[in-house]
Amino acid sequence: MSLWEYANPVKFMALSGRVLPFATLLAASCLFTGLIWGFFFTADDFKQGSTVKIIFLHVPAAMMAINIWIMMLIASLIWLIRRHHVSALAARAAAPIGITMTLIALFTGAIWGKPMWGTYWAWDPRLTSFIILFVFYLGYNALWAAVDDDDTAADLTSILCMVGSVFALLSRYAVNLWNNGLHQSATLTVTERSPIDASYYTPLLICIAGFILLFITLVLLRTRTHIRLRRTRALLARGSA
Amino acid sequence: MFTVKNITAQRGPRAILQNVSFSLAAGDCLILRGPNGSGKTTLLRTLAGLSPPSAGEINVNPEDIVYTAHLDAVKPQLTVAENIVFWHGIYQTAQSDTLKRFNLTDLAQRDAATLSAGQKRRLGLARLHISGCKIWLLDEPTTALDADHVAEFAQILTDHCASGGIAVVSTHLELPLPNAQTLDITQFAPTETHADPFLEGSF
Amino acid sequence: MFTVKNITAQRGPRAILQNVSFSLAAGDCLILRGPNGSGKTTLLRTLAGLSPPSAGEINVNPEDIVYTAHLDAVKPQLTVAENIVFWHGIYQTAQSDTLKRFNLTDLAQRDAATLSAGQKRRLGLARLHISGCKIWLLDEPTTALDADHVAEFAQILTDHCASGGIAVVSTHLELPLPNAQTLDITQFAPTETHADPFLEGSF
Amino acid sequence: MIPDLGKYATDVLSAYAIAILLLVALVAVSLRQSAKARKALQDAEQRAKP
Amino acid sequence: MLPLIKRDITLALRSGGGFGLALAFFLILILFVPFGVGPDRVLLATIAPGILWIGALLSCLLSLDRIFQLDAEDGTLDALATAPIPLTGLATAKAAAHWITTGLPLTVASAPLGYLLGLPSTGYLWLIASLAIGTLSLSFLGMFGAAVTVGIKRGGLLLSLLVLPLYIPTLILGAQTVTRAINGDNPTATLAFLAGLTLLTVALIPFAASMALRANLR
Amino acid sequence: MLPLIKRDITLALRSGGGFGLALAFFLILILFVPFGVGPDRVLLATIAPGILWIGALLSCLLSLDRIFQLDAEDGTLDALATAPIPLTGLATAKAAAHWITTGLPLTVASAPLGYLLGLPSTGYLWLIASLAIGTLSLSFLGMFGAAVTVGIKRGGLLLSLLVLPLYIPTLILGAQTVTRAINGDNPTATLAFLAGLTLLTVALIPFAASMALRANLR
Ligand code: HEM
Ligand SMILES: Nc1ncnc2c1ncn2[C@@H]1O[C@H](COP(=O)(O)OP(=O)(O)OP(=O)(O)O)[C@@H](O)[C@H]1O
Ligand SMILES: Nc1ncnc2c1ncn2[C@@H]1O[C@H](COP(=O)(O)OP(=O)(O)OP(=O)(O)O)[C@@H](O)[C@H]1O
Ligand SMILES: [Mg+2]
Ligand SMILES: [Mg+2]
Repeated sequence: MSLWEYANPVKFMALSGRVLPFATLLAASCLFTGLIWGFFFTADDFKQGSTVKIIFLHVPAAMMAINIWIMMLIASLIWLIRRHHVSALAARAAAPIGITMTLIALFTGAIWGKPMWGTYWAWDPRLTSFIILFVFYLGYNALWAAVDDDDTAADLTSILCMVGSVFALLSRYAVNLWNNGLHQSATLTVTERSPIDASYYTPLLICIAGFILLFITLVLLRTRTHIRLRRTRALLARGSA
Repeated sequence: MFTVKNITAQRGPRAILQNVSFSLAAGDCLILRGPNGSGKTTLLRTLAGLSPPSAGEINVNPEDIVYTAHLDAVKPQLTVAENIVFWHGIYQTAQSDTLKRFNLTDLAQRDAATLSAGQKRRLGLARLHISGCKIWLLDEPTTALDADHVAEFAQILTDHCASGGIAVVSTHLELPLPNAQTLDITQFAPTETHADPFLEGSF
Repeated sequence: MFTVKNITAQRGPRAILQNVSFSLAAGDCLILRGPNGSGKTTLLRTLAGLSPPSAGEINVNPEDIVYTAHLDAVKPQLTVAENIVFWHGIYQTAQSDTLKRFNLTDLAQRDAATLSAGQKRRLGLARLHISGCKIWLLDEPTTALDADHVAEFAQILTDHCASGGIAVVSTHLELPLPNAQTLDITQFAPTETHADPFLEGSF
Repeated sequence: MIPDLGKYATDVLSAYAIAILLLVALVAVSLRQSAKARKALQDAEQRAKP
Repeated sequence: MLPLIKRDITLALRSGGGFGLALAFFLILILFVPFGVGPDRVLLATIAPGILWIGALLSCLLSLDRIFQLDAEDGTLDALATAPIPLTGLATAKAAAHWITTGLPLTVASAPLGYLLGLPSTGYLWLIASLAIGTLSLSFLGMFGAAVTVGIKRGGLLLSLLVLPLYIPTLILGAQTVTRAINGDNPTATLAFLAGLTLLTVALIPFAASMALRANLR
Repeated sequence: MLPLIKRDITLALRSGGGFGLALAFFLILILFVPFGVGPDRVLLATIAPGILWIGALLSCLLSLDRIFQLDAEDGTLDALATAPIPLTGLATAKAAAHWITTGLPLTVASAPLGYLLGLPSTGYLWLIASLAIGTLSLSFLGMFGAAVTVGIKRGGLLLSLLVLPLYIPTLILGAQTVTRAINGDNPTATLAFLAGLTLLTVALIPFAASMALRANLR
């Protein structure tokens, strides 16, 4: 018995149906614990004051935003190589989650930036890269929505994801070059900051786990939705032959 | 020379035709028959290699095939003559009497945009002759042609087969092709076996 | 009800037909005949009011006219039903049995982009029925239709005329229309009088 | 109940509010789409059966 | 006219439509400016009003060729022209639908994008007001350009060329309104001019467009 | 492949083609900038490299949807795909023709337009070099975007959305090259990077594009 079996829609629906309640429960409890702990029971940082509490949203969201794209890339490659439909649909299901995570990272980061750097937005390479990632997500999502035929859409988005990954990476390097090359007064950047205090460490880990579990839950749920929609279309198409 | 074994022709997620098999030798002409929506276009596109069959196999050298679709592949901004020169360049064939055979001599210097429906179709069909390919796949080639030109085109088709060519033609009209076989494609309508993995089982 | 007097039909700079005259009363059906490029489409566009005649006059209420061209006026992104609802909205008519009459009921929820050539043509023709107009101008309406649907459409056309409608149809095919008159338009080919002012005199 | 957030209270609270709002919206949209898809599929299966 | 507007909005929301896309294009365009001219905040803030207006204008421009061309290609335009609605009504409906699906979202999106460029806080209100009024005129002028070029296959570039000069007054008045607001001058006069321009456009352009359509359908 | 490039150039020179149009669009875009941001010469000179690069990029963008769409609409693409030329060859030919009809003229035109914006004299050589190399990569990436969106009617806006993020590294490196040259820094490193990027694009993108075409023709 191989793992690929679950790439079959029927098998996947059965398995994911069983996993989903547990995933939901775990995700909810981790998020709840982590965020409550982080928000209510951590001390203020001596330099950042209470704003340090934003870390429990910002860091997990930022991590997920990047990792979800990587997951989509892997799923796309699986579709291109082995043509497992569920894999393509999982990539499709993940994109809106990635968009939300990117938005959360951007918003929380921006709000954090105001007290820390005195502005909501600076053209810091890291922040800029995030907007670029956001645009890649938008394009990927728009392409899925624009193509009518499901398999064609899966092919095209997979190819786009591949090419896009290469260029997202290239952009990252180019952006570094761009901002260091100019004599911009980068007073404080994300990379130059004191290491995280130990008391924030545990709740942060729990929050990260919560975000990962939330992602798993949502991907399963959304993939199931897309599988159902696919089947609906297939039934309708067959019915009206 | 051109054999098709048990292929399933697919359009979008749907299998439109299943277990299509036939075998054509030099000189054969096959007419595809079936009502609207039965899958003639789908089959021809599959044979032309545009959409791969989801099952079965096609034995043919793709370089031998030329395909004309519902659309004419005529560039409106180029003149009739320029259109012909272009396709000669693509197929790397020498120029010959194409203009005359397709009754386009008078129109040679006209922009293709100003052609009438039937004139444009003739220019589209001229590509068959230009290509020098042995196997012609034709999707309703005589649409928009008047009676005289239908007869003329049937003659071109007959000549092609007589000289060892092969043709697969979908049409709703009666074409005067004496030696043609007919294939009723409604017999290939898919049975209840699912080509779509999303139709298997239940959930 | 629909009279045409000595009109000259123009396409680009060229006069294609000259001195076309006819007069149709309620219940008449006129079939335009002529080989490719003789000017059927040009005449129909002129009658529909899309390109004004460069001479002569057309007596008709433009609101009574509905015209179907070589193209189907079908929106591929909308479903079949949505296409129909849209045209009802434009012509401000109530919805009726259009889907059934044009054999589209099974396809109602399909995106028009996925229709076969004949199915799409049927949806295009459905606009005639939707419009509720008395005068139908049809340019090769049966292109891409299979034999059964050609017969069905001929019936729809006959019914339309029988109930007091008027139809002008260009076609290369034999349509089973018992009471139709035929007009050979080759007789209107322009003589050597020039419509183009740049062809007068010499310089 | 709410801990003393000092002078950054609005910042922290709005960060949490926006993030949680976005998450809730995502979950809500996913659930709604799921319910819709489930119903559409049921209808389609019903129609396909007879 | 209402079914037409409704259908155009539906089409814009469907696959390949232009609704969210114009927005995303606007975002990227704004993003490109710092990449091009560098991340200097003072510099960016100075050019922000102009860049925002040019960006909105270009985003609007890119969706113009959809206005009539899609309908012309599948024969719908011929059918609409012979249907019992006047061509001026058709033109107005098309422009209105274009504004709803393009100008309106662009206006809404301009504020956050302005922040990215560091637009001073006095400018936002005027930015939004000038864009809301100005994009309406852009939609009507663009619709006119689309009507003129409808016969030309993929005439997108030619269309842009025809329309851009027509956009100049709107651009100047719009950008000036925002610049004045930022510099502490009184921007109401330019905004009033802009409103007058838009009114004029909305009142007259449909007639010109219907003439162009008539000529192109021949 | 040669007949294809030749035909594409012919078509671009014919009515409604994109040859002069991309140039004219570039010109107008550059003219728009002073209208938007004001006529301050120092300011204009500062933003000149970025604006020129963004302008060239947008002019290039606007002609992308012609690359495959026109051929798809009249059935030529189906016919070419079944003709005995490989799809990668087709893709390369299309991108090459696009560069010849768009990138090359834009590069040539950039110098006089740079003068209009008051670009300092040290920048011209680097502007031309970076544009000549960079637009080649833009053409190939754009061709890829066109191949992906060929099935979508009037997908111009979606095409832009897909392509623009891919353009970011090219834009940054290109504009940086010119900026550095003006500021007296050494621009060879960025130009070399840009050349490497272009090489990578030209070598790999045709394969991705042919996959996309294959999927779209199905
Ligand atoms: C809109 C603005 C911002 C964006 C887009 C942003 C983005 C990111 C990204 C991409 C990461 C990396 C996540 C990872 O891979 O681990 C990150 C991490 C982080 N950011 Fe931000 N950030 C922003 C503003 C801020 C601000 C203002 C602060 C606080 C001064 C901040 C503090 C942090 C911290 C503490 C981390 C964790 C770093 C680590 O553990 O590696 N961020 N952010
Ligand atoms: N993308 C698609 N998705 C689902 N069904 C499709 C798609 N494209 C076509 N079909 C359906 O496939 C069937 C076969 O279509 P095809 O075009 O092959 O028919 P055809 O025999 O050529 O008909 P015609 O004589 O009308 O041209 C039709 O019922 C059509 O509605
Ligand atoms: N823009 C134009 N400029 C010059 N001549 C044109 C133009 N458009 C069409 N023609 C010519 O006008 C003539 C009449 O064309 P029309 O389309 O009316 O023919 P038709 O009778 O409909 O032919 P078919 O049966 O092929 O559809 C043709 O010879 C055609 O080449
Ligand atoms: Mg067909
Ligand atoms: Mg005709």
